[in-house]
Amino acid sequence: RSAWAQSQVALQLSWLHSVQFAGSYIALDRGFWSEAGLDVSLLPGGPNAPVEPPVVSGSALVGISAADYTAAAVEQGARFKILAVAMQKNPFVIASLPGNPVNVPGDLEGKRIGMALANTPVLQALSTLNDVDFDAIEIVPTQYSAQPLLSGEVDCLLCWETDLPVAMAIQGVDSVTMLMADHGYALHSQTYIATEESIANRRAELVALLRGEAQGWEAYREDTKAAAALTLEMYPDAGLDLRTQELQAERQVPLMFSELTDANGFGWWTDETVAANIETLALLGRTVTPDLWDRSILEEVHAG
Amino acid sequence: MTVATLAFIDKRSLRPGRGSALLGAVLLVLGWEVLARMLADAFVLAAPSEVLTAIVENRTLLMRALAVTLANGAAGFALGNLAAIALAGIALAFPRSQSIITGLALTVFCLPLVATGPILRVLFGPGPWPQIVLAALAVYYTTLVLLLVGLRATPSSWIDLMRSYGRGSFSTLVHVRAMASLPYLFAGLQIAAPAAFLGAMVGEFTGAERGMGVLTIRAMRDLDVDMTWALATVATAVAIAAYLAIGWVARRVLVADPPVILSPPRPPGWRGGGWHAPINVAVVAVAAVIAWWAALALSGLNPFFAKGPDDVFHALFLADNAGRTRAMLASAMWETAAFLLPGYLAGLLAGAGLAIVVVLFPMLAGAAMPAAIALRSVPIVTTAPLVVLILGRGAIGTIALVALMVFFPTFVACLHGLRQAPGQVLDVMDSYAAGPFQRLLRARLPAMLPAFFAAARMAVPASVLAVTVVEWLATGNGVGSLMALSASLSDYNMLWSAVVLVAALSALGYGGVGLVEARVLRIYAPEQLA
Amino acid sequence: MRADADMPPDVLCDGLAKTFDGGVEAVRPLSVRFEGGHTTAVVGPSGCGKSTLLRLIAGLERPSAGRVEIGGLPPAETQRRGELAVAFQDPSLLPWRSVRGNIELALHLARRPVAAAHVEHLVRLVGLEGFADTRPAELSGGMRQRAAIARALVTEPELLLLDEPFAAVDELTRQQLAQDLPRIWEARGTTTILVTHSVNEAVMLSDRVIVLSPRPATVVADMAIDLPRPREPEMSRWPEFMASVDAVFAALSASMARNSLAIAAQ
Amino acid sequence: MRADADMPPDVLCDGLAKTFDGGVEAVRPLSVRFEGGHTTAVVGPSGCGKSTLLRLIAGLERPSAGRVEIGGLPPAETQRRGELAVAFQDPSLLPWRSVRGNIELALHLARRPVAAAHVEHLVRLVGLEGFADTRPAELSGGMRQRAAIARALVTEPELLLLDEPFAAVDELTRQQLAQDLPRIWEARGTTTILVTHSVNEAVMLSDRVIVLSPRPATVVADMAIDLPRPREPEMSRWPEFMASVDAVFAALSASMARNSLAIAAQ
Ligand SMILES: Nc1ncnc2c1ncn2[C@@H]1O[C@H](COP(=O)(O)OP(=O)(O)OP(=O)(O)O)[C@@H](O)[C@H]1O
Ligand SMILES: Nc1ncnc2c1ncn2[C@@H]1O[C@H](COP(=O)(O)OP(=O)(O)OP(=O)(O)O)[C@@H](O)[C@H]1O
Ligand SMILES: [Mg+2]
Ligand SMILES: [Mg+2]
Repeated sequence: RSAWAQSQVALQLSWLHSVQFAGSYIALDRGFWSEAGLDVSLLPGGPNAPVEPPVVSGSALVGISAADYTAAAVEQGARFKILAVAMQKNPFVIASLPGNPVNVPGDLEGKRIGMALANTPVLQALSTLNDVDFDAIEIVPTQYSAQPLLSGEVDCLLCWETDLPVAMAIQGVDSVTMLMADHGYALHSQTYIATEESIANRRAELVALLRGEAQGWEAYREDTKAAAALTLEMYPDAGLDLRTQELQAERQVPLMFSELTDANGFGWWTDETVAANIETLALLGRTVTPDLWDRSILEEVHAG
Repeated sequence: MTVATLAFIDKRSLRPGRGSALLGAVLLVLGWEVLARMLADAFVLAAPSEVLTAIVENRTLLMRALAVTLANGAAGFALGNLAAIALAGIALAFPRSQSIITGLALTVFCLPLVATGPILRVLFGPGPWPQIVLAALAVYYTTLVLLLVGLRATPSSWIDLMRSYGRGSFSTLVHVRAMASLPYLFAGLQIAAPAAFLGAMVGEFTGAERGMGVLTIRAMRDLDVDMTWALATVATAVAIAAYLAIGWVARRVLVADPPVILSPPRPPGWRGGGWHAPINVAVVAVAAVIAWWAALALSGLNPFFAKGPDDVFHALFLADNAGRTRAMLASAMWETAAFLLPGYLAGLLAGAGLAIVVVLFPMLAGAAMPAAIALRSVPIVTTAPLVVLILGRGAIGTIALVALMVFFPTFVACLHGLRQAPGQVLDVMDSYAAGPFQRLLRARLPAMLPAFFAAARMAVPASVLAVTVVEWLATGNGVGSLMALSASLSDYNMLWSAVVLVAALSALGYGGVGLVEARVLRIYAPEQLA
Repeated sequence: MRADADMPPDVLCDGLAKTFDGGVEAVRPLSVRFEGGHTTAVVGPSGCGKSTLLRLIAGLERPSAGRVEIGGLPPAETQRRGELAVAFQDPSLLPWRSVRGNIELALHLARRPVAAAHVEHLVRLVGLEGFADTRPAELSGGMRQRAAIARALVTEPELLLLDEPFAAVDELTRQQLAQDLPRIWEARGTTTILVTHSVNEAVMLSDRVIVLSPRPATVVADMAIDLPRPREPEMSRWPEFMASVDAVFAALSASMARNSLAIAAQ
Repeated sequence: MRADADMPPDVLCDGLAKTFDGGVEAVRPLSVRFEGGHTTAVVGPSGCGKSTLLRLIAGLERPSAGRVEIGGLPPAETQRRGELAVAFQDPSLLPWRSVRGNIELALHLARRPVAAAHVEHLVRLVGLEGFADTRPAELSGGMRQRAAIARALVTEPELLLLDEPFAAVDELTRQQLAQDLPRIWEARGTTTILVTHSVNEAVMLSDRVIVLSPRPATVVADMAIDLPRPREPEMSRWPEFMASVDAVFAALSASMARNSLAIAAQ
């Protein structure tokens, strides 16, 4: 039987292994979970690996998703709750080159932006939030890669702060990034989701899992370089580059930690941030209520 | 490279010498270097020298990834082809089952990766099985289609011999058809080799820890162009090696020249396998729905993402937003069709055309072959940016990518078909010193027709899958991106509706090709219609 | 199943007719009984329907009318028991099997044990010694045909159908084969139907010669050949022999002439 | 190119030999000149190398030693000019073409204009009227062979190679064809080489008979046939004719007996 069958708890990551999930690696490596009697397996994601199916079908206890995806899934009848929020600030940025920068949303007008068409509502929301003429932006459907920007096919990209700009930096290309979260786009990302059923029946495991995560991420924050090194050590076959991982680890910190988490602990949120999220989600065409978020687990985590 | 690239016994068309193969490889590398230098600033293509450096520097990492993906690909190759052989055997032994078997096989082949990948991952968990199954799914159908052609490419006199000893279709299968089909089977295997490897790579997109696919995604994200092309180069080398190895085995196994197949035309009023009769289509549709429903019931998959026929029917016709769903599907489908048809035709023509060129000018074979295999073996995620950069994001780029995917199976099948011209017929040609063109026109092309139509049939679902993958990964429109979007937004009703539509459309196209085929083969290869 | 399984079976054609789908009438309702244990030769002009008749008897072609019975049962029964063997006009060897492999295949198909010595013996008898391991593509036309004959004989069937078995063989070899092979089937009392173009051969080998008309085939003459067995080459000088040959020729010519007249009159 | 393009070409085999890759020696160094405008018959036991010799002459097989010249030039030259035609032992018709289509194919390949009437005439001559639009699968064995003969004749070649053209045809039809067809090639002064199993036919049709030994083929007898032309069926009763037939038979038997002895002595 495979390791999967023996493991008691699985955490479904939202992407391939990388420093993006290094908090979990630290938890695993330092035994934060095994001490709590939990045998956790980390399931990598990928371009064709949506998080919701394994969580819904119970092959993963917790999945790492984002508020908009979770909202969509709930709309389709899944009974998910958001338990914790790893990325307080949404990592979406508009990346551009210094010669032709996008510093504020208004700069987008008249520009060609490379992105997946699926993200059109995101751009629309940003435009609405900042009174930008959406029709003045030319959307070029591209693969998720910095290449179209570098080859001059587009003027800017819709991407994550922590990947394509990092890749460009490593290749020696300076880029300008405009964090959408700084311009009203409030959307929790890298959220931990579980089904209502699990919350009801497997509470202890959820608490232990998230407690380990919190401990791991706190340790991560203290030494991102070590976190990057650990990532490479644990996943030598992932083809990761140390410098890239270090830079990404560093850039991730301001997105994950804020005054709010300093005050209340890793993964925290307040009714205000939820309200802001609900507003942004409404711009994306999703109607949700605050009870999509369930803080009871997190409260137990940080209480203990 | 010792590229004795022509895989099939044909004493008449000279094998390309090692010289021309070497020349081909050299030209390929040279062209590549030039192109890479021209595009140096675009971050799309690494030069051979850079690729070589990347391979050497990352050799242990690459070796480990290759071992994983190769093992999965090989397992999928074996499973997929065994399944194809078993299905073909059943279809031949129980002729009545044939239309259902081929119909269901087609339907399963039409299932887009976007839909199957996550399901396989949930079913099999984190091990290698999703990769293996996707590799198997990528190959079984092409092998099945070619094998069915090969199993029928038998003179009726051999079958009469079996019957005169009171032996039925099973003995005929074992003693006659199996051997007669070997050339076609080997063509199928040659097509399958790169496909299985790619299938295993793409399977890693469903959440694998390691492998060539994982590294490819990583390298592309990291803008590591050297590594991206290093991976593509290794994948291509593996595919070429597999292709050549199968060709080598084929040359040793195939001892008999193609026979002159004299088969009386089928009697009127005959209604046979394939998709010729509407009744068959209906039967297959019903069987597909039942199989679908049964698969869901047996697997116990969560209905949140595993939708059944009733869900799709509801979503398409009964739900409040059914009209909107249908409209979205229709417009996406329309967008897709605009790329699909030209891409399909271009790929078909290019494949058949290159096969003809290779037969007319055997010297070119050595040069054309590595390029042809490379085009198929380089993962589309790697080639897409290059093609898009050269041909633009418009229709031409997408069409070219679709054509690329259709081209290789067509090429191999046609090349093989061209070599099925019986020796006696070529003797007649030779006694009049008929030139290569006459031989082509009057002997080889007619002999190629069954293989060509097999290629045309299997290219239908292949091109549909190709276009959806291109749309999903590169261009972001049409049904492909609609499906990807639906999956990410958990709109599984939409996803499965799209899947059904794609499958139905593929089946329709397949049936259309079948109609043309039946008309042509009635004259040129009536045994194929029996 | 049959009345007496040890008796060589009669072959009965009753109102047998075949019109091909294209509309070509190959056999016109025809009733003949081929006696069990006897050798009957069938002669007729090229394209008249001889092969079609043989294929109907072998159960390889579905009659348009009438029926075939072998020992009172349909041909499929004899096929099934492996008691039927056909040497087709075109040798129909499997190209990937050697001569020996092709002969042994018949044994497999008829579910007989493979006796290497027996196979060897037949290979020698048809003059293919040294070529047992050769594949058909490397044989001459006549050698292929001889291999096909050996294949038909190897199962020692109750009913043997030979379609111009010696057509591709030179006259001397043919005489030799015509001497040697009948011994095999006569010894076993095989019911043999021999289609041939050679009137001499027909008379020499058979107990009865049936002459068919030009297409569509009907019986225009049916003559018993009362020559002692075993037949010897010298017999061809006997007056009875020559009389039979002449009679067959006469019947053939007459039917062909009638046919030409019929065509001319159209 | 040739000395005189209008003269029917001589065919010269000079030290011609063929050993197949498998090691089978089919033709042992053999030198013969087939005279231009004449018909030469080649007889020999089955498997002796007749077809191989014909294929060597046609330039379809590469000699292991020696050479072939047609009118002083290699066979490829005659092929190229469309002045060569072969009726193969196995009819080798293209299955997807009708009888007419197969005949017309030869005209296309030889770059001759397609004269429908001429094709029609040949179809009638070989007795296939009514079957011009039929495909080979629907023809009898003899009919296929006749279609192949028609195809070989239609281009009116300078050199005609016939490999047992009448093997699958009944005796009466064969006699008819043997009457009608030579008229065509004799009228044009075609150089004809006819491989046949029938000694009678060899003598009846040819100006010269070459007898080959059992494999590997060597010439064991070479006899002129001095009968007037056109030949008539009655001539077969002439003493000269019978003498020639006997002589050929004697040569054949002697060589085959020698061979059997040789084998027995091994
Ligand atoms: N499969 C077929 N479909 C249609 N017509 C056929 C088929 N087979 C044979 N025929 C026709 O039936 C007639 C008789 O053919 P058959 O082969 O029985 O002749 P045959 O007497 O054996 O001639 P031969 O001596 O030349 O072999 C011919 O006119 C032929 O064209
Ligand atoms: N392609 C080949 N490869 C190997 N051996 C061959 C090949 N073709 C013929 N032979 C061998 O050469 C010898 C002569 O064959 P060929 O066909 O010339 O005989 P033939 O005189 O025409 O006989 P037949 O009268 O039976 O047609 C035979 O022993 C045969 O086995
Ligand atoms: Mg016949
Ligand atoms: Mg021969």
